[in-house]
Amino acid sequence: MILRRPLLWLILLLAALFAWLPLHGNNVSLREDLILVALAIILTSNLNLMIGYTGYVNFGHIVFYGLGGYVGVYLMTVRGWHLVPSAVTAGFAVSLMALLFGLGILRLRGAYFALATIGVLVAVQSFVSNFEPWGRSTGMYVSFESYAPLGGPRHALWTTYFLIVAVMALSLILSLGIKASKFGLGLFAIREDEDAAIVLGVNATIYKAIIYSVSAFLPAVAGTLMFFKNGTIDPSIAFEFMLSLEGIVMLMLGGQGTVAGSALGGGLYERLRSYLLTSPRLSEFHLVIAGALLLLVIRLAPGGLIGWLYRLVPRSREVIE
Amino acid sequence: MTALLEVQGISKRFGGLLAVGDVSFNLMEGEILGLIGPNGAGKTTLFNLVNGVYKSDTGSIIFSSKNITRSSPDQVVHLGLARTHQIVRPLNGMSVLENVTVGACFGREYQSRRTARITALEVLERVGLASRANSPASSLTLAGKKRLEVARALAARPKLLLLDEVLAGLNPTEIAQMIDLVRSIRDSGVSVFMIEHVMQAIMNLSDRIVVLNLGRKIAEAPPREVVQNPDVIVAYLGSPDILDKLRGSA
Amino acid sequence: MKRFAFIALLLSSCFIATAFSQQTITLGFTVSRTGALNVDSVEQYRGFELWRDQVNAAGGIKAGGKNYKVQFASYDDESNSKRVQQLYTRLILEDKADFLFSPYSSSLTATAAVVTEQNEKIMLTTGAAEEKTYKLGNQCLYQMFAPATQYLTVAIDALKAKDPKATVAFVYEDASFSVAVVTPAKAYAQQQGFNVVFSEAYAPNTTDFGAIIDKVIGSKATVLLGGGHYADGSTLARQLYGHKVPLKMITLLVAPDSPQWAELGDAAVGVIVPSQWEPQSTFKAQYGPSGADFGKAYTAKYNTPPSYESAGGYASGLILQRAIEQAGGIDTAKVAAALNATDVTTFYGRTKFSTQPSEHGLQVGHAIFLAQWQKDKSGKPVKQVIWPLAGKSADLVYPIH
Amino acid sequence: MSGIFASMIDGLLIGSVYGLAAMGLSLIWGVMDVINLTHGAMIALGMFGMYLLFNATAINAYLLLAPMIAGGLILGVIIYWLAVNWVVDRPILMSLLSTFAVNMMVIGIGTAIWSTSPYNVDFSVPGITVGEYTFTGNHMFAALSAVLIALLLEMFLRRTRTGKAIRAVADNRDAAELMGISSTRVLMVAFAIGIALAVASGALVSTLFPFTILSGAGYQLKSFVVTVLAGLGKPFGALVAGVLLGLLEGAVSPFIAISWIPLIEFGLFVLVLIVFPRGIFSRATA
Repeated sequence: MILRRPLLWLILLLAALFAWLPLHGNNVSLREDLILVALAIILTSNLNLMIGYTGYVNFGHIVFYGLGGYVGVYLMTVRGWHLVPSAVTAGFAVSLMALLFGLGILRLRGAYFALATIGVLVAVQSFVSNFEPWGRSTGMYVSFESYAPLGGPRHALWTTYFLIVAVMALSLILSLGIKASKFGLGLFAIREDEDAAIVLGVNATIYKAIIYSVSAFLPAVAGTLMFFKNGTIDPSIAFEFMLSLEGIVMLMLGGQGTVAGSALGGGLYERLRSYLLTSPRLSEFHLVIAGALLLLVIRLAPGGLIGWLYRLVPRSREVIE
Repeated sequence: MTALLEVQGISKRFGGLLAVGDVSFNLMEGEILGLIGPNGAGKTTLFNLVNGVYKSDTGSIIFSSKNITRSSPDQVVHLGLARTHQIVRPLNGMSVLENVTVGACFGREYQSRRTARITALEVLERVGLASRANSPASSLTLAGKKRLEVARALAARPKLLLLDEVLAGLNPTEIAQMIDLVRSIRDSGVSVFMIEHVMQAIMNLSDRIVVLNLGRKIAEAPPREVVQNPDVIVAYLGSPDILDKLRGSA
Repeated sequence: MKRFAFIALLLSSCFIATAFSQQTITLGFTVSRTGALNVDSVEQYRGFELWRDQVNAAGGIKAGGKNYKVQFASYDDESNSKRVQQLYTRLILEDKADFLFSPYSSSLTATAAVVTEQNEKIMLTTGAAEEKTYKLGNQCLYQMFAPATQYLTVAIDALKAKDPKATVAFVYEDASFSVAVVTPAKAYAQQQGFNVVFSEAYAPNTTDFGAIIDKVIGSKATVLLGGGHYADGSTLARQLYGHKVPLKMITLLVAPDSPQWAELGDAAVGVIVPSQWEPQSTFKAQYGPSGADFGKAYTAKYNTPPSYESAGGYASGLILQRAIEQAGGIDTAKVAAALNATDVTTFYGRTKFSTQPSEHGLQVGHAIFLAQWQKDKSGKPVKQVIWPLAGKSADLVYPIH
Repeated sequence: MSGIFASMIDGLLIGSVYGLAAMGLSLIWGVMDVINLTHGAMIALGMFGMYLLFNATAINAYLLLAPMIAGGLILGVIIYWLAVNWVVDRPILMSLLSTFAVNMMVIGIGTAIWSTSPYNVDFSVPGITVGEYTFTGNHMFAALSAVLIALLLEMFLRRTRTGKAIRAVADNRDAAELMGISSTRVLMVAFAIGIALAVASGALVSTLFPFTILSGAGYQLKSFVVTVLAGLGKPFGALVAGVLLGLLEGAVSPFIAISWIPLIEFGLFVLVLIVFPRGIFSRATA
């Protein structure tokens, strides 16, 4: 049972801390820092479902986040929907789209799949940049009226924050749930040796398409929430290739294939990046430092921080999944 | 006895090369059927056709009275036809137990993960790997990995097991143990179709033997008849009187 | 021991800083030190910086019997809106900024506004010309630039006076600002009887204009209007020149205003830019330095003449300074009231903000004029004001060659 | 002369530069199974290298290609030992990440030095005017240089001992090692050549368009498209595919807004990957 797994309680504790810390003393600055950490964890843990669980390197993961943002912001500003239904609809719409894309490009393996995901990202970005209803390259603005149903901008941003924290918790619980499930076992088998897995009875085509689609859902929901909060959305911020790559860096840093690793990697990297950017002396070198760090991690601890912990304390494997 | 597997006129061509040509045979319930032939005779290709890795260009395959000619390997497993690989393919990043659990989870009974774990433990006990259940699969010896292949296939609760050279690369003691294992599998009611190069073993184990050469079936008979079949001798040794010639020159 | 002394020194310096902090006001903003907006944004920043240094050299802003020294808190936004909210929140809450300047560009400003509005912080915007931002319901934004609609309509007026039969092509960056400029301009051109023969937007990071240029040639257009920001505008001009496109008039947004434009050499000559301000403008300043003094000080400090972004940056400081003086302190409500009441001419021209709730903060006093790069007697490219005719420093050269 | 011809000639000229850029990626990928994510950064370094060299020497920019290529080879050897040697034969994710890490460092250092402002190499060769259309001398020289470098590489791969060894390793590394070819040395040389090609193509682009330290990324993406169209490890095929891509751009651009071109290119890219995973120039094998 999932309830008996210590990590579940750690995740809930983490979410509670995220919710409580900035609320306590109305620390908006902390909230703004934490919302980016939460976003990093959402993106990383869902990416982990593809890379860590299934062994498929998705370079274009950010496309789910961006499309989710577009669908959600469109529903809110043009159709006048509320935030939560918009976000959930965006999640389903993007998941469905991912399922269709997935059935096509998941016939590819290894590096070819990785490249196809870049192709999908650029093609989608280019499509959106030309798509009139979504404002082409200019994108869309969220009018202040959209904040009204949530009690004005100040209230709306807090609501968005709590929703993002909830999505973060859901992402981690989803990862945890899949890991212990039969579905997850099938994915791990695919990761280790897809042909052998098929011969053992795993329907790899369907499994891959499903996980690709599932890994799109929560990032798309987060996309709606984040761009609603951002106030604007345009193709260059919605489909930033760099962010997609950073997702992979975060995952490697924490330890791919593990739930705790995706959270740890996402959180640490985002804090480091924020710190470097706002530190006057180091801000010019944040990329250099992040790059050197990545090189060191994959060279010295290819399993990431969690992999390193497993080696140090083998028993930790049972608690920190 | 009824036929569990009926193979009718199947072929596979790769480019200009005929790997398997118009092969037909039946496998009876409860039987151990051997498959032999020189290197490149198309034995593994035949296995791949039977379990759906390749799709046959012609003919049909009926398993347990279902037509599986166009089925994919995972569908075939659900019907109760499991196999092992000639070159072992353990899921290296997972433990021995997890490897076998995969077999049980996605096998004929499509067990839940919890039941599959219990099945897997039983099967490991049976193949003698219970003590290694929690070791990484990559840490096993070759003999251990061969057992793991068999265990994973067995965990699927198959009606028919395809064994692709499970004895190759093992030392005499390990071969003896594996032969006992195969017998016990058959005795538990699972039919076996096996490719083997170790002649003594396959002659001992098989009820009947199918012989392939250059993709075509050249014989199908009990072991004793097969060794005396002139076509088989030619296929293996080049010409019927080669043995005499060798003796003469020695 | 040494280390202790150091820490003690550090602590005491912090203490001293807090003791004086009542006499200091902090202005917060982000600068695009990296990314696509880098050139324009840094020029704007230099305007802020020159203003700050001059104010502090004069003893600070004098209001309500106190002297306020000005200090900045600023971060790099990487020309990307992802971190803008995080950084503006940090500016407001951690750095305790009293007032804010906007990031460069309309879209970054709109993102920052979500945060500044809910904290009820005044933000003066420069380089955020698009009207939409002020019509989203914001109440604490004050726009220093003349709004986007004016940029090219002015150029069409100038063209009408010279060659009403010209055929017009619009080639522009597909970005908030340029789309906001071109959309009304296109309608205005047709209304003025011009034949618009070609119109296409290009992606913001375009460097190869070959295909578009071939299409412009094919369309037989004689006048090209458009552009976007510095990087794309300078490239477009260079390639139009390289391909010897037979155009009689080229008007590009933003880019040709930068002093760097002269580096284009012959490709620079003849290009017209709609400008918020030019060094030749001769507004009689009711407040602050004259245009000549500003230009001189700026050139002395940075070794390059100011662009209108720099002037806009400086003027933002000036308008804020005046509002603080009139409010007699830094109380947000009082300064906002002073800003709402502002109607003043500085070296930068007239500044007046709309106070209608539907478009609060929109600039209604300032106007655009046109400048053209022409060769001076020694053959060096220089910028001349050519429109409005009343304020011109030279005649429009038409056609270019 | 009608617009579409002019546009296709422009496409042909720029396409050969895309092709040259892709050759480097294709060679490295084909020989050692490493997708080199430093590719874009190396193209950018080529641009800035040309800028610095040209400003220092003020001689014909196309003559400066020779020292640029030499510099690229040295750079390639350094990066090989820094980030590539130890990921050969490891899972694909490892090589992707280690080259990406180098990419981040190069871009980071580049940003610190040059910020992200645009730079230009102020060198122009008079062009040829046909009717209303002018083809710049720079485009023609760049295309010519690209084809020349490609031919030299092809000759190197076919005629020299090292070249043959590279092809042997690309074909079957284990067999090549059994035949006594030291694969580490061969891989290093191949990697260095790949980087030198990226640097050379960056240097050529810098004479055509303005550039920033981030400009390499766009050419890297184009290189992926070209490499996949050509099939892996076929450097000369990459040149041909690059030219074809340029021609395609030239042929469609008169009829649609150019902002749709990336959608067409990358849509095509994904389709080709799915339908012909080994490249359209390879014969299908089972």
